[in-house]
Amino acid sequence: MAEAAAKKLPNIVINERLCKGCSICVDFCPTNVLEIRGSVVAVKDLAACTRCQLCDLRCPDFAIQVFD
Amino acid sequence: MAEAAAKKLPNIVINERLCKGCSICVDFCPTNVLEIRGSVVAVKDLAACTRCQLCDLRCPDFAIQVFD
Amino acid sequence: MSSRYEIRFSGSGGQGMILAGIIMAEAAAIYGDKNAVQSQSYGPESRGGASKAEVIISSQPIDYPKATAIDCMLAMTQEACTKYHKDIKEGGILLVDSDEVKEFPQGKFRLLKFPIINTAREELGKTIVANIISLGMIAELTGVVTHEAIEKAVLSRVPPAFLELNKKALQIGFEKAKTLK
Amino acid sequence: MSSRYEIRFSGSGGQGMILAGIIMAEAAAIYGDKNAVQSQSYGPESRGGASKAEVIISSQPIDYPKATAIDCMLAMTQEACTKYHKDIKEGGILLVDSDEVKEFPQGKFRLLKFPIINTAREELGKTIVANIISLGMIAELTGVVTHEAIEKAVLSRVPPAFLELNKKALQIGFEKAKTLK
Amino acid sequence: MAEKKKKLLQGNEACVEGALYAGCRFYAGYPITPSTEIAEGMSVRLPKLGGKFIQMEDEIASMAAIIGASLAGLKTLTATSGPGFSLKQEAIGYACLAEIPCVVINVMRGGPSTGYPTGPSQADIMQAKWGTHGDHPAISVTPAYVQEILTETVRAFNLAEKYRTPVVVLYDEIVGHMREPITMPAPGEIEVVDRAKVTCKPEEYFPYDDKYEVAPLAPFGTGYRFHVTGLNHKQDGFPTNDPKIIRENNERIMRKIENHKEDIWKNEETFLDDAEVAVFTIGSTARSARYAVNEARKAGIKAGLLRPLTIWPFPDRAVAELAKKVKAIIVPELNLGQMVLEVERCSRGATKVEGIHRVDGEPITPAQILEVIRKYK
Amino acid sequence: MAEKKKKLLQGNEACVEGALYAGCRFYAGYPITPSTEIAEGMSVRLPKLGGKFIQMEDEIASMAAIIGASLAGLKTLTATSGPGFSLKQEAIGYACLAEIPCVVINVMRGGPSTGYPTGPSQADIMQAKWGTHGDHPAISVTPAYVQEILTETVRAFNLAEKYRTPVVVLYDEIVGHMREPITMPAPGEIEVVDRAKVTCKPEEYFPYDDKYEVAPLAPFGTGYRFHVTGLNHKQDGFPTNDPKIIRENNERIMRKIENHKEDIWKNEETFLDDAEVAVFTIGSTARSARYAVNEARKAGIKAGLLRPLTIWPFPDRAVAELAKKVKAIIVPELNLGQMVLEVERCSRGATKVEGIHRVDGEPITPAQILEVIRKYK
Amino acid sequence: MSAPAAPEKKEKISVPFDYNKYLRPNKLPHIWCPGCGHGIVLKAMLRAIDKSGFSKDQICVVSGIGCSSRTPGYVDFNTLHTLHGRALSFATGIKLAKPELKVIVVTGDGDALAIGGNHFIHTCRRNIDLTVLVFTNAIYGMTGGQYSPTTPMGSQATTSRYGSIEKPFDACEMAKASGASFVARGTAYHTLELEKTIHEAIMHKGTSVVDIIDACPTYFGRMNKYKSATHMMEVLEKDGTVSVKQVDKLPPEKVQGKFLRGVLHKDERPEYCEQYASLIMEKAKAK
Amino acid sequence: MSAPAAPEKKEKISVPFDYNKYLRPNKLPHIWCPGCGHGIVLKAMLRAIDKSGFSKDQICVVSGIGCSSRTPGYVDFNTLHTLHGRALSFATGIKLAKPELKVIVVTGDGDALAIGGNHFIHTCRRNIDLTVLVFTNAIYGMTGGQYSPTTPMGSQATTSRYGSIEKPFDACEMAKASGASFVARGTAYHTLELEKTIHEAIMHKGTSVVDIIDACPTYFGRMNKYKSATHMMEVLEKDGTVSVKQVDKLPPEKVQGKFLRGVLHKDERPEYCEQYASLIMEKAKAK
Ligand SMILES: Cc1ncc(C[n+]2csc(CCOP(=O)(O)OP(=O)(O)O)c2C)c(N)n1
Ligand SMILES: Cc1ncc(C[n+]2csc(CCOP(=O)(O)OP(=O)(O)O)c2C)c(N)n1
Ligand code: SF4
Ligand code: SF4
Ligand code: SF4
Ligand code: SF4
Repeated sequence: MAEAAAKKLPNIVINERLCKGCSICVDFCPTNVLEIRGSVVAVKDLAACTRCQLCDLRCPDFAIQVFD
Repeated sequence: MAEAAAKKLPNIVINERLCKGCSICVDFCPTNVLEIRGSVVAVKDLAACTRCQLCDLRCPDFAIQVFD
Repeated sequence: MSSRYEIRFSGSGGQGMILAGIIMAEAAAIYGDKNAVQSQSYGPESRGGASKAEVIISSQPIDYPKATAIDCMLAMTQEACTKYHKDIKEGGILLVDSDEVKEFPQGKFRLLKFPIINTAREELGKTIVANIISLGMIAELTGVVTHEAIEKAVLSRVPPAFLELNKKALQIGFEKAKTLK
Repeated sequence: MSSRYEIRFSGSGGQGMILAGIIMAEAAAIYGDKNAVQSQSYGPESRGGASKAEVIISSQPIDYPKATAIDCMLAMTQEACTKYHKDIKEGGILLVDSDEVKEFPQGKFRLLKFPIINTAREELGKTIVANIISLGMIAELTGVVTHEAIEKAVLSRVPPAFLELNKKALQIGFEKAKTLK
Repeated sequence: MAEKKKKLLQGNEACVEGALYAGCRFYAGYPITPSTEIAEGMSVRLPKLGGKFIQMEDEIASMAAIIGASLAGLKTLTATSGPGFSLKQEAIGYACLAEIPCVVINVMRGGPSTGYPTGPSQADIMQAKWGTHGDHPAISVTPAYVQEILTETVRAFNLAEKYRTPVVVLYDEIVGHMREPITMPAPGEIEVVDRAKVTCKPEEYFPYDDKYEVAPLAPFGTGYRFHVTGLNHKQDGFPTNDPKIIRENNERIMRKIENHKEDIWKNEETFLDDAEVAVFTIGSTARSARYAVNEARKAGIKAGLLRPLTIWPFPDRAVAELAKKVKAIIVPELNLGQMVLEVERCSRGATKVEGIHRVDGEPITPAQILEVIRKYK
Repeated sequence: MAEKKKKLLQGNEACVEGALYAGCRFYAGYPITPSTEIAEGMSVRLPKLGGKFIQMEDEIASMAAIIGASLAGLKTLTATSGPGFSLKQEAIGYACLAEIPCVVINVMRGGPSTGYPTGPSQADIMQAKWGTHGDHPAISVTPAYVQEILTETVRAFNLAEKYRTPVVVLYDEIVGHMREPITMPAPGEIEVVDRAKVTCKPEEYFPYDDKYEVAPLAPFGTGYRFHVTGLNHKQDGFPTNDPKIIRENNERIMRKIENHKEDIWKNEETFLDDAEVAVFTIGSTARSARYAVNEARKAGIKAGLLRPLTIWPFPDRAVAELAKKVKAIIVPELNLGQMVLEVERCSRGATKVEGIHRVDGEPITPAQILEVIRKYK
Repeated sequence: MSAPAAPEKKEKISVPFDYNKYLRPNKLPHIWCPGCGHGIVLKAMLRAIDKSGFSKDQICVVSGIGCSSRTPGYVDFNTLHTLHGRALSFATGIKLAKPELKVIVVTGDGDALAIGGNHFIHTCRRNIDLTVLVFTNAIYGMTGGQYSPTTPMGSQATTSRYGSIEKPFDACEMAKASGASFVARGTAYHTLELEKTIHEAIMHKGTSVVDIIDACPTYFGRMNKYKSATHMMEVLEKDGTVSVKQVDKLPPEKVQGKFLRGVLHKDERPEYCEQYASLIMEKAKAK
Repeated sequence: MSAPAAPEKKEKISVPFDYNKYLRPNKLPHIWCPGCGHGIVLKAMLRAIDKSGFSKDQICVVSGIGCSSRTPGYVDFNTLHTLHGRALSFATGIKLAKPELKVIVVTGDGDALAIGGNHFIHTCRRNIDLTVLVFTNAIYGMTGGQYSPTTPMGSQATTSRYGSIEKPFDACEMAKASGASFVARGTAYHTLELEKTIHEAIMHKGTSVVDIIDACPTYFGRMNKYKSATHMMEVLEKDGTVSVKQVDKLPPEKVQGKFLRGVLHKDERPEYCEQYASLIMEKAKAK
């Protein structure tokens, strides 16, 4: 099952209009998926994403969500 | 000593101007020394007084004191 | 101003002067066909010390609610008597409890003395109804309300258990007042 | 009104526009011999979004403290530029950061473009002093305050550790402005 | 027992009757002399009618609670006196701006500060208009008779609901504590206004819909989910910094009263037709004045009485007209000069304006007023 | 470093300087926009001077604390804005009646209610006089320039101490937040009034001694044991129900201000000598007005400006005199009509009075005023 | 700046006691009703003050509004009768402005815990050196008998004719939770113990709160069918409380539903004015 | 009259969660600063509300004034943004007038515990069915960073430049002492746990208080030298708290000075509106 999931990459949806670039998601991401580019967040390494959802859970700005 | 004291009667000073006749001293006097007469307190049985001071202590109106 | 009849009930805190005023006003305005306004002294006065209630009765609408020239005043204590008698008008009535009031104020009014509280104690065993006796007396003395009206007013304000007592008190008031006339 | 010189600093929350305004006012009134009044937009605007500070400089006493006809405006962001350029007077100056502002407002003013923030980053390694560079540019462009006055004003407002950095920023401002004249 | 139609009631008791008659079903308050009988009456009566009474921890909380309960759809009341009225001011301003109907009774006692708690006064009249910060609409009604306390309390609720605004009932301790026989109105006998019902679909509902001068207010929990704030707001209720909208909304809440003064004003005029000297006053002082004016007429003096039952908005037109007709307007009041300032303003120099002021805890007597009337005969 | 004599200060910072210069050594407050800089400044500066700063739990507590600290002998200050000013009203009334000197700053923002916290306004002017219940004296000063905030804050303390009464400093957000160069006054340069010292023996001391119009106030803990209450009181400070004393005392606290209006009033007159149209206004609006009047003069219009630095007691005489001379008095104000009512009243119909009102969070511009001036040229 | 010097302790028998030393001449009789407990508490307070050794000039007594809050008018100190609920805020101003004064606040349960509740908890939190005596009679006396935040559930009052449904506050619990460093309870009935407790409160540095149960026979008593003031004292004060000293020795059923008397909490955390002097003023001057 | 019917419990995975269901259209971005914890808490609240099964029409969200108090503007319920400190009083009016509404109060530590402290303790005392979420960021954010009643001693704020000398309140202790029947604490960091706690609070009948530690990076953070919002969350929320479930298993030095997280107090005493209906209205009608 882990392998099957690994195959299908997650869909990290970022709302750039809402992101304030606070870096909370970047800092708490356990696998270093995200980074701040300019003034907003961006995906750096999608493959590393474990779908832990921590970025979504701790984003104060409704700016990032992770879908299957 | 008890006898000596018994000889000299205590001096119960009542301020009739201040007494409001609430009867607290009458009710709490352990030896039934006091009574309400008309609308203020009066000494009924001075000899029974033990100088326990409860009347003074509980009088809300600064109206009664017991001196030797 | 002549259609205006002013009564003042005065005494000390717990003597029911305000209730007397209310009953008198109801006798006149609810059970009679007059207008009436009742008012009273509030304030630290109402906690012990002298207390008063005033009733203005008139066949006209009543504007000014306070006594200006008193037709009849009741004084149940010396303090009240001394403090409040000044507004009694010429020819008015001052009814005092003769056991309580010993210094009589001077003035061109009729001074009537009667041991009201003692009568309540002696004849009914309850000083609490002294105010009702006085209501009976004032009704009789002044004729400003009818006997029926004051009786209805009294009975509507007392608990059922005390109806008889109060009826009697009122009767005593009517009777005793006749002796003063 | 001609003795009145109006400058508006605009940008976004953290860009130090208010500090720039204060320094300009001090240069004019404390280190120069003019009068000056500085004011700023408060409110939700001051938290992110467009922010502005205004300085009125005059040799006369200044009554009305808000800009009415702007002689020189700085815009460090597109949003600020769009929102605030309207009051620039005919013949006035609009200085924009050319990396940030891409849509240029129309009007009978001189539009000057310069990559201020990038210059701060490239030449001084700190974007934080972009506002100081712009102060140098405006001093040079408008001549409303002397180089000495603006330098004294800047240096009196920065912590000792950053004196040199700010001095340099100011110099860069003076220099670069000359290229725009 | 057959229902007695006439009852001897205290002013404060009549206030309770008026509130219940008007459909008030929520009371929150904090006791203070000389208004406590209102709270006490409501605490006994409301639960019998399915209404709610709550004694809050202070006057601020009380005011807030009646605003909240009004938003939940009930007609709401609080009663207080000077010190409590001062404390309620901030929340009264909230009700003005957020346009939440509610009624506040202020039984006026001697001030300033704790002052003379059991003494009568009329010294909170200006405060009823200017007590809270910022520009805001003000409606205050001023009964003088016990029967009138009942009817004016009903009118206060009607105005509150109609104009979606707090209404203050102002009367002095004398009127509040005296007893007079009053006739209890039968249901339907006095008009009772309920707030406008919302008829549109929830998606189309705006709590400050600019289609209306006074938009209907949907109760919370009825499917109209909307936002209410004490910040300047748009017609949808959300905050705004747009100067145009701010101005329009601030002006509208004043205008909705200003434009309907005719409907809100209520004056009693006695002998004004041919009056050469007029008295202008309210409450217990108006009772003395009526007595004095009657006496003056008996003495052949052409005196008259203008008695506003609505003191805010101030009856400016009535005063301006009167000023043109009479030699003097006498303004007796239990304060050191409040209504007299407004009368001066509205007279624009057209007549002499003279105040009679008394702040010693005693009423202004008919004789006092008569004396001044005589000066102008 | 040589002491700079000129400093660029924000209005609120100048207020701090003024308070400290006046000898203020106690501040209690609760933060609120746009007055917070005053609290922040006092919190840093006071302890250096041996003074005390405390942030209380709300505005009511703050007001109470400064009254208490004043009774302990210190000059005391609090600062707030609209909502907080409403909350302080009850305690302000206490200070009026108990005659405790203290200074309250109200940096006016958009109201009513929470309104527009960062927007300027002049809509608490009437509240500064009428906000608390009961009749009470009111002094309010109204600076318009940063330098003036300093000097008027000093004057506010002086008046408070001299007349034993709370004094309100009213200015709008624009003046409070803008920066201007100001000259720091040297010690002794501006008069500083301290409260009258008690000289009699403790046994002879009466806190409201009727020998005086304003009796000296002994600080607590200096051997003069006396009683202070918010109830009506006798000259010894103890409560009374005696109508004569109540009246006399209530009237005296008004009289002590009324009789000294000359001393309390302060008007700036610009071009009034030959003015045919005059502007009457305060604060930032007066700055616009001065600008407009200057422009008008340039255009040959005989315009003038009456700018009161004391708005309460209202400059009735100055307005009455002006009204007789000019064709119109224009009253621009950042509200929906407050000072204009007083100007109307004092003009007694002798001139046209026209208000310019703005409540959208934006200043009244010189152009707006000039336009109206032109109507009367 | 310095706090009041701890005065010399004198032990003496407290009664008969010359109250006139501390009473203002010609102010009695006080306004309290016959049998009102406030007078009993006042007397205990005066004896405690006497024991404390502070001079009359050093003491400041501050109150709010209520029957209990009339206390300052009778006593010969620096006295201040303030606004309903605000006594502690005025007192905070006085104390911080002049820490050498010993400031005692006399307040009712309504004054302290209803309208004044916020000032109460914040005072405790700051631990400013005020002695707060709460006269808890479970009713608003002054305004004629409405229920208060300490009215027991089910009780009658003029605004709870069907019985109160609100759980009463325990003033001591509130004081403790909010940080007061001395918390105690006494009753008018246990008047000598009360005197001792108040004395201890006065001698404590920091916010000291004494919750004092006393009786309002006029309103609480009449409406709740107590026969007399004495009856109330016996039921509510004597039988309704248990001393902390005895509580461990008693079976649970004798303790249940009773209020504890005595010193219930005491700790020695730093006092506000001292902290202000040492942590703020010193640092500020150094800068 | 009747309280809201306990809605059917649905268990589901809470993220990714469709916040739009509860957010008002076009109101985002919210006014909160980058990194401000209020947004994290808001999201947990929405998930908890969703889990509770109440319909949007049944829910009423009330706030005072402050950054945190801006919450109601964003959420699609019956929403009320009131006056500073008074949210609970407005909410009490709403709830008592219409008990079938589920009323949630969102408030800051300043709003709830400074100016609003009295309403806070009286609400708890009455045990009226309100869910009170206190966003505790230890500062007044809205007015620019003055110290609040929860600012730790020694901390910097714009009005405590020399360090605060006031002992902070523990909102949970206050709630418990004053009678709240459900008292809990959470943090923005522990966001799923917080969601659960808020859900439990909503489902509780009576006053439920959740003290929520979150971060104001703009003021508290900058002035107290925190490097970032993340840093604050780690130090104050993660390391600064301990779950009640673990506290017994940890050595004392790991617990000392830390705030407890989780449900700290719960009892089932009668709720105010129900009492009013059964004890007052029934009795009154019978008379
Ligand atoms: C602002 C304000 N609200 C209300 C009142 C009315 N009031 C005076 S005393 C009091 C309550 C008194 O109760 P408590 O403090 O318990 O003292 P007690 O009279 O029982 O001794 C109230 C409600 C007031 N004076 N001021
Ligand atoms: C009566 C009143 N006083 C003061 C203010 C100013 N004020 C607004 S919000 C606030 C404090 C906010 O702090 P908190 O409640 O902790 O919320 P945060 O902003 O930190 O989320 C203050 C003092 C006000 N609006 N009204
Ligand atoms: S946590 Fe949210 S707002 Fe912050 S950087 Fe990530 S996506 Fe942007
Ligand atoms: S001293 Fe004791 S025994 Fe004597 S009268 Fe008083 S109570 Fe009774
Ligand atoms: S009303 Fe109660 S508290 Fe007040 S004096 Fe009378 S007995 Fe005491
Ligand atoms: S000021 Fe602080 S609390 Fe307010 S939004 Fe910004 S970070 Fe959040």
